[in-house]
Amino acid sequence: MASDIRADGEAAGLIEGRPSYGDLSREIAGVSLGTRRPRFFWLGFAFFFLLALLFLFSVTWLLAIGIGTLGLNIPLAWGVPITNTVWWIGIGHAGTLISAILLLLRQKWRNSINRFAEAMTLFAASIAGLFPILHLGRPWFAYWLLPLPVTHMPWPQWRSPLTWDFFAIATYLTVSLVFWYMGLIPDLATFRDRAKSRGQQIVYGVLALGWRGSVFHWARYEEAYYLVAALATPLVVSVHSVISLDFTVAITPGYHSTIFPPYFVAGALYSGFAMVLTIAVPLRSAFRLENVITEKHLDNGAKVMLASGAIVAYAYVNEAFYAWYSGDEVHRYAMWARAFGPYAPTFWVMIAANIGSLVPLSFGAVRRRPWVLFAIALVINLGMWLERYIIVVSSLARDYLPSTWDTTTPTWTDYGLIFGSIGLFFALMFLLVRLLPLITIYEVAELAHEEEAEAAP
Amino acid sequence: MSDQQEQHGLLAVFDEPEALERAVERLRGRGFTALDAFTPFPVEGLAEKLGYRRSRVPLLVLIGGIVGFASVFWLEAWSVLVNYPINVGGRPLFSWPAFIIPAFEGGILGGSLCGLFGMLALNRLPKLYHPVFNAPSFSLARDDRFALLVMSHDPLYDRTKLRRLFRDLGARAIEEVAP
Amino acid sequence: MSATDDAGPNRRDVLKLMGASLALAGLTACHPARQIVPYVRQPEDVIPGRKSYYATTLAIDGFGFGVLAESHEGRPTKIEGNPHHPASLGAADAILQASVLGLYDPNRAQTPTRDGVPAGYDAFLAEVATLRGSLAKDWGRSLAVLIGPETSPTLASQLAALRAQFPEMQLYRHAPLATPEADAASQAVFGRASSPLYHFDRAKVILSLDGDFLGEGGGKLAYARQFADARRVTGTSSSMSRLYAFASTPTLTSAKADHSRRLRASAMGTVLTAIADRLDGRPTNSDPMESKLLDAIAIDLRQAGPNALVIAGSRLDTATQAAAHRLNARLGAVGHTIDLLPPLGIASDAPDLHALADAIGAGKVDALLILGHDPVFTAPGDVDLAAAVKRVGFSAYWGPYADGTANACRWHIPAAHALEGWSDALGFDGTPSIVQPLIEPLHGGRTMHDVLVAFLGELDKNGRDLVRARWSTLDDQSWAQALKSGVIDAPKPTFLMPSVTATNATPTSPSSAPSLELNLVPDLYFRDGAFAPNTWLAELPRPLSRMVWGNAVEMSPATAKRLMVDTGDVVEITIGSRSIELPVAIEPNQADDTLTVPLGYGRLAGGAPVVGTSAYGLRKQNAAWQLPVTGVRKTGARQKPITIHGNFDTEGRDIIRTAALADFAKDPAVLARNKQPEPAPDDRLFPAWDNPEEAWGMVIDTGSCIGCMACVSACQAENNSPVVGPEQVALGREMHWLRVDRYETGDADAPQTHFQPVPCMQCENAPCEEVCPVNATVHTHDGLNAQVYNRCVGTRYCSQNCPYKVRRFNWLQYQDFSEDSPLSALMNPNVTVRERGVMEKCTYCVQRISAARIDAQDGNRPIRDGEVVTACQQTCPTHAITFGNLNDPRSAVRRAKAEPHNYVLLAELNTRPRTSYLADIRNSNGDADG
Amino acid sequence: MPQVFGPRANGLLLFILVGLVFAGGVAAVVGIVVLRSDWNRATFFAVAQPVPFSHAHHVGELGLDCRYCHTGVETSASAGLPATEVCMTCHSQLFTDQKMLEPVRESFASGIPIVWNRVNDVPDYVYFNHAVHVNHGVPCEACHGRVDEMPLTWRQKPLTMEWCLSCHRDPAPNLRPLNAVFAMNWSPKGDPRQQGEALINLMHIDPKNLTDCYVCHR
Repeated sequence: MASDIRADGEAAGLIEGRPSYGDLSREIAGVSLGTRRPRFFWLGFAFFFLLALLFLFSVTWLLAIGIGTLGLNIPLAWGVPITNTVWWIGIGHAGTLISAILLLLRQKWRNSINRFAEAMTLFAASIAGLFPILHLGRPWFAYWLLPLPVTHMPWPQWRSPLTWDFFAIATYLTVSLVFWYMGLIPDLATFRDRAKSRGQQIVYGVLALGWRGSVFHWARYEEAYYLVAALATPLVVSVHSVISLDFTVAITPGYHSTIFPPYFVAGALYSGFAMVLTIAVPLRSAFRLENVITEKHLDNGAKVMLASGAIVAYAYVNEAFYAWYSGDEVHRYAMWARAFGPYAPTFWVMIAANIGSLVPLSFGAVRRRPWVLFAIALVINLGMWLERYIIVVSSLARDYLPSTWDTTTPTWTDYGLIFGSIGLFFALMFLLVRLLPLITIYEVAELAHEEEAEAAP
Repeated sequence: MSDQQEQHGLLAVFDEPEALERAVERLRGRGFTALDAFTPFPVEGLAEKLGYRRSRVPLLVLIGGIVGFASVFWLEAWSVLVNYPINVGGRPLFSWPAFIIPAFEGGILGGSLCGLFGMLALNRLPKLYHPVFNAPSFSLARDDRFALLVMSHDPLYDRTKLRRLFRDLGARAIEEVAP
Repeated sequence: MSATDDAGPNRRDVLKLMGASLALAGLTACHPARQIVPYVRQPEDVIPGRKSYYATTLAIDGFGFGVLAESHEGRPTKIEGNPHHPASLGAADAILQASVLGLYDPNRAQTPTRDGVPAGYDAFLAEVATLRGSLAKDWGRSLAVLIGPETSPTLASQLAALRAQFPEMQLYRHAPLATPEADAASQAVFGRASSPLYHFDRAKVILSLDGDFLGEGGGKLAYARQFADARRVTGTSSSMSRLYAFASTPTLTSAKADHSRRLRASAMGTVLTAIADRLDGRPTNSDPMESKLLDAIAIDLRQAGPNALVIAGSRLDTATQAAAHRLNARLGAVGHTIDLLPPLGIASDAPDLHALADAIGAGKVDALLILGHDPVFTAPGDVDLAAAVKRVGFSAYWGPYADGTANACRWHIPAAHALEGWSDALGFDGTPSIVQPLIEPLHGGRTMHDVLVAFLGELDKNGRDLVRARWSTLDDQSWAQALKSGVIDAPKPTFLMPSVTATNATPTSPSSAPSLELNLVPDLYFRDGAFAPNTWLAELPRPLSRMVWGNAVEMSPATAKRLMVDTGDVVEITIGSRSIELPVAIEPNQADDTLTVPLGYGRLAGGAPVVGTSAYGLRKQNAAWQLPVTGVRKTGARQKPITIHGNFDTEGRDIIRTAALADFAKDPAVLARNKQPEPAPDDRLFPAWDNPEEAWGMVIDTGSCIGCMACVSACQAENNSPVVGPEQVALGREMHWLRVDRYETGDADAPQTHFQPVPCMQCENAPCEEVCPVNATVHTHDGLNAQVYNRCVGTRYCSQNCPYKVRRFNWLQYQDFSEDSPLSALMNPNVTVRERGVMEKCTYCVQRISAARIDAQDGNRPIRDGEVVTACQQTCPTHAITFGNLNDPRSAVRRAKAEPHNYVLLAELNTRPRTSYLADIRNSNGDADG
Repeated sequence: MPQVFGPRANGLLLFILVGLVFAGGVAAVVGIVVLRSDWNRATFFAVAQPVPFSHAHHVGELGLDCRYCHTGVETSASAGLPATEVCMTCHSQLFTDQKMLEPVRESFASGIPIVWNRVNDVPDYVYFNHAVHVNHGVPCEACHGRVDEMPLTWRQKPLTMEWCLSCHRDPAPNLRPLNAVFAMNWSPKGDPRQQGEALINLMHIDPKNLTDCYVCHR
C-alpha cells in the first residue's frame, strides 16, 4: 500500500502545490500563533462550551441525586453511561491507529492528520474514562479499584473485566499522552523559536525541554518513537478487546459471544475514522489547509471506514448466525428480540446507518467529495453509538427468566451526559487548535523534502 | 587551545539537507570528530555519517516492559495467594489467565514510559540552555535551516580554515558560537 | 451505612464528603460523635444485644392469629407465627408480617381530637362522664354503639356490662366483608346460621366454586397447611387430594387446582345442578361446559363420599351456597370434612349500617360510639354515614388513623396498635388467645376496652385487669401459661350437628343473567381497607394480578376485546346511578363477561398515601358482592396499572417443571423430558472448593407454594428492605429480595398457574462474584454468596451477570438515615441498613446463621439441623421451603434434594445453585380433559 | 537569536523535576504510615465523660471484675454499660457527698439515664459480638488494653479492619484459658503460641473461616 500511495502521490499528492520550505511551518503554526482567527471559530467554541457546561450540570445532578436519575433499573442496570464509554473509547482508537499503526506501516499520508488524531485520542479516552466512574453507585469510592495499601480493604478482584478495564484505560491514557507529547517536542521547539512574546518563548521553551534538533537526538528520538508506536499498537487492540470482555465474560445472552473483541476493534476504527473526518473536513476548509489535508487523506480515511465497516457488517451477520448455530433457545430469542423486540426501531436505524453508509462509501467519487463524506461520517457516528446502546440494553431486556423482563428509556440526565460529553470533546479540540500545532510540522516538512527529492532527478 | 575558553565552536548553516550532508562527509573525510548537526526534521542516514552507534533505547524499553509485567503479575498472585485468599465464584485462587491482562497492560505502560524517559536521558534532555542557541542564525523556526557545528575541542579545530571550508561548501551563514 | 469514629471523620468519610460536596449536597449518613445510654434500672428480662420473643395475637377481619413478636431492647421488630396457635401453626401471612410496620407508621393519629382540634383524653373522659349522667335518665335509649367484625370475648363482656347499665342502648354491627348470603344459605339448609370449619386433612376430593380457602378467612393458614400436607409428594409413591376449582376471577385456590375453569359467578349454581343430577342419575338438561369434566367430578365425588368436600364461595348467591351445603350433606361430608360452628363474631345478628342511618334519621340517636373500621369509608353507596353522624350530638370514633370517620365524628380517640395494648380474640375455630402489649403506646393510643371503660365509668380498670377478669376462670398458673404459650386453654365451642332440611331443592340459577356482571372482592392484603395505609402491603405484588400501589378493573381478554379496551385504558363503570373510574387490567384466567374490582382501596387515612380507587360507593343494601353492570365507558384517559414481573409466559423454557401425579409415579423422568442436557456434577473447568463444615442449601417446593407472598413480606421485615414508592416501582426498581413469579402452562383456555419463589440461588460458581471488581460479593466457607454492602461501590456488574436477576440496587437514597426517623426503631439491628448506590440481595438470612453459629460455638457443639430457619421458611404456611446443611446426611434439606422431582433452575449454565426446586406435581384426572 | 534561558536554567529545571518525583514518593510513604498511626485512629486520647470514671481505681485498685458492670459480655453481642442502680449499689454508701458523683445520684433519683460518650466503637456495618470472643479465650485486654491503668478511659487499639484481621488470621498468640480472659496483665507459663494452638483445638476454632466477610459484615 505504501508504494502505491507514493506512486499516485503525484496525481493527488499528499502535499499539493509543493510549497517551499518555511512556508509550511509558517502556514501550520500560523493557525495557532498567527493572528488568523475567523469569527466562526469563536462562535463554534462558544456553542460547544455551552454544551460542556450542560455536561457539568448533568454530572453534578447525577452525583447529587444518585444514579437513579438515569434510565436504569433491574434488569437493565447498565445503559447510556456504558454506551458512551464504549463509543468514546472507540473514537479514541482511530487516533492511535493513525499515529502508531500507520507510522509503523510507513503510511506517509498519516502525517498531516496524526497530530489532531492523537489529541482526539487523548480527549476521547479521558471522557470515556469518566463514565465508568460516574455511573458507579458510590463514585466517591472509585479509588477502591486501585490496589492501595490502606487499612480497611482487600485488594481489587483481578478476575473482573472492570478491573481489567481500569488498568487498560489508565494505561491507554498514559501511553497516548506519552506518544502525543513525544511527537510534540520538536514542534514545540519550532514554536519556541517562532514565538514573538517572551512569555510564549518561555512556555514553549520549557515544554520543548531544550530540543535543538541535533542529529544524534533525532536518531534516538526516532528509535524511541517507533518503539512506543510498536507498543501502542498491541495496546490499542487490547484496550477495546478488554472493553468488549465486559460483555463477553458475562453470561447474559447477547453479551456472551467470542467474536466481540475483533468486532469491537473494527467498530472502533469505523466510528473513530468517522470522527476524524467529522473534524478534518471543517478544519481544512476553515483554516485553508486543503493543500496539507488533501482529498487523498479524506479518500484514504474513507477507505479505512469502508473496510472496518464491512467487518462490522460481517460481525452482525456472524452474531446472528452463532446465536442460531448454538442451538441455545435463550440466545436465539435474545437475537430475535434485538431485531423484533422492544428495541427494534433503534436496531433498524442502527443497521441503516452502519451498513447503509457502506454503499456510498464504496464509490470513489463520493469519497473525494469532502462535505458528502462529512455527512456520512455524522451518520456513522450516530449508528455506532446506537450499536453500543443496542448491545448494552436490548440484551438485558430479554434474558433468561421471562418474569424479569423489562425495558427502560433514557432520561434527560442521560441525554445531558451524551451531548454534554460531545460538547466537552469539541470545546477541548478548539482549545487545542488555538494552543498547539495541529499538524506535525517536522513530519510534513520531511515529507515535503522527500517528495521534492523524488521529483528532483 | 585558547579557542576552547572563549568559544564553543563554529556553526555553519545551509539551506538544503543535501548541502549539510556534503559538508558532513567532507569534514569527516578530513578527520573531524567533534561534530554535531542540527536539522528541523530527521534526515535519514546523517547520524550514521556523524559516527552514531545504535543507542540503548530498545534495551531500556525491554527492561521497562518486563518489570511492568512482572510487578503487576506478582501483586495479583501475592494478593490472592498470600495476603487475603478469598473464594470468588468458586474460581481457583490463582486464576492466572485472568491475571495476564492487567499484567500485560502494566508491561506496555512500563515499556513506553521507559521509551520516553530513556530517550530524554540518553539525549541529556531537558537542557534549556545550550551554547548552540547563542548562534544568531541558529533556529528551528523555519524548516530550511540545516546547521553543522564543529566544536572547539576538536583537535583539528581551526577557525580560519573552517570558515574557508564552509564558504566553499556554500553555507548561507557562518558563525562562532559562544560557550 | 457509613459511620464515623468519635474522633471526628476518618479518611473514608472525608473522601465521601468530598464526593458529596462535589455533588453540592451533604447527602451522606454521618452520625455525630456516638453516645451510649445505659438503663437506670435494668429490666429483668432484657439483655442488651439479645432478642426475645413474646406470644400475642393479631386479628384480621376480627379473627385471631397467634403470633410471636420479636423484641430488641423492648422494640418489636418482627412477627412470627405461633406454633401453639391452631390458626397460625407457626406460620404468618403477609398482613401479619407487615403489621409491625403499622406499629411505627408515622401516619397514625397521635393525639385525641375534638372537632378536629387536638384535645386531652381527660377532656374526653369528662365529656363522657357528663354524657353518662344524661344517658342514665332514659336507660341509654339514645346511645348507639357501632362495632365492626370483632371476636374479643373481653369486648363481649364489656358490651354486656354496658347493656346492663343502659338496657335500652342500641348496638349496631358493620362488617364490610360480611356475607349475609352465607348465613342465609346455612339458615335455609341447616336451620340456623353457622360458619363452616373444613378439614382438608380428611378431604380426598375438593370442589371449590369461587371459594378461596387458601387466601381468605381466619382459617387460611391452617387450611393451607392441611391442604399442602395432603398433597405433599415424597418419592414417587404418594397420594394427593384432588382439587377442582371454578373461578369467576382467579384466586390462590383456583391457581392450585388440579383442574380449574373460568366461570362467571352467576353460573356457578348450574355446575352444582349438573353434578347433583349426575349423582342422582337424573338426566341432566343443560351443561354449562364440557360435560366430560363434570362427569369426572361427579364420579370422583361419589367415590370419595364422606371424604368429598364442596365449597361454595361465601359471596355467591344464597341458592348456590345452599346447593353446596346440600351436596355436602348428600355425600355425608358434613361432620367429616366440614363441621359447623356457631357464628364467632360478636352480635353477628345485630342491625347494620342502614338501620343505624335510619335510626339517626329518625332522631333516635344522641350519642354515638364507633369502634373502629372507618365505616364512613366502607359504607355502601346508599348510606351517607358522614352526613348522618354529623347530625348526632355526641359522636366518638376510636380508630388508628385520622380517617373519614374521624373527620365526621366530634371526638377521635387514636387507637393503640395491637402490640401496644391488652385484649383477646378468637381464632377461626373458636380458640381464644390473649393480645398482650410489647411496648407502651408510642403515641398514647387507647384500646377499645379503655374507651368502653370510660362509658362504663370504671376508670380504675386498666386493660390487663379487664382481660384477666374476663378469664377469671383461669388460675394464675394457667393464666401465666396462656400468656407464655399465647393460647388460652378453654373449652372450644361445640360443633353443631344439624339436621338437613329439604335435601332435594335444586338451586334456582338466576334466569336473567346480566350481560356483564361486576364482582367486588376484598383485596388480598388491604382487606376491607383496614391495612390500606400499610406501605409494605401497598408495594407487595398481588400474587395473580401482580399489581401494586393501586387497583384496577380486571377482565378477560375476550371481554376486553368486546368492550374495545386494553390494559391501561381508564373506564367508567356504571352501576345504576353510581359509577367509578378505574384503569383496565387484562387477566387471562378471568371468566368472560365478568369485571372484578378489589375493595379496600382509595382510603383516606391521616397522612398515609391514598392508594387506588374505592368501589364501596357502588354497593347497595343487599347488593354487596355481585352487581349487574349498567354500562362501561372508555374515558380516553390512560393510566397503566403498576405491576411487578407481569410476564406469565415461560417462552417454552425449562423454568417450571410440572406433571400429572399418575405420569410422574410411572416415570419421574417425565419432568425432564426434552429439556436441555444438564452438566454432570464433575463437569467443571476447575476443581470445586470443598468445605468440611456446613454447606447451606435450600429446597423450594413449587407444588406446596400457594403464592401467598408471606415469604416476601417476611423477608422485607427481616432484612430492612425499604419501600420505594409507585414511581420507582413503575421504573422497575422494587427492592424485594425474594420474588414469587407466576407462570402459566398448559392449554391457553384452561391454563395451570404455577408459583415460583425466587430468592438468591447462592450459586457455587457464582457469576456475580467473578465480575465484581472490588470483592464486594464473595463466597464464604459454608457456601454463602455473601454481599458486603460496605465494600460495594455499585458497578451493578453483578446484577448484569446474574441469570436469575435476584439482585436489587439502591438507585436512590431509599432509606431514611436521620436519627429521628420514625422507622429507625423498626429496623432489625442485625442487618445493615443499605445506603444509596449499594447492591443488595438475599443472604439466606446470614444474620440468623451467624446467631445460630455463635450459639453453637458458645456451647462448643455443631449447629443442629433446623436450628437455622430463614425468615421466608419460618413464615411459610405450607412448609414449601426447606433449609439446612447439605453436608449433614440426616438433614431435611438433604432428603428434599434427593427427591426425584428436585430440579435446578437454569442448570445448563452450570452455576451450581444451592437453591433448588421441587416440581409442581398436580393430581390431574386423566378422564377430565377431553 | 533563539537563546531563551540563561545557563542556570538547566540546573534549576533538573532540581524541580527531581524534587517533584522525590516529593511524590515521600507523600506516598507518609500516607501509608499516617494511615496506620495512632493519630489517625485517635487512640490514646481520653474521652471526656459526664462522670470522670476511673477504671484504674475500680479495676486496678479495687479489683472489680469486668462482669460486675459489663453484665452482657458473656451472653450477648454488647457487653453493656452498668445501669445507674449498679453504680448506686456502692455509691449509696461511698463518697455520697462527692460532687463528682452528682450526675449518678441525679440519674438515680430522676430516672433519666447517664449519657456516656463512646470510647471503643466500630462502624455500623461491623457486627462485633463480645460473647463469642470472651467465650473463646479472647481476653478483654486484647482489644481494650490495660484498662486497669486508665484513670480516664481511652482507646488502646486502632480497631481497624487490618487490625481485626491480624488476629482473625492468627488468633493463637492472643488466646488465653477461659479463667484468664478477664485478668489484666496476665502472661502464660510457657510459649503463648503453643498454648494458643492447644486452645484452638480445644475450642474447635477454625482460623481459616474467621476471615469470611460475613463473620463481621452482614
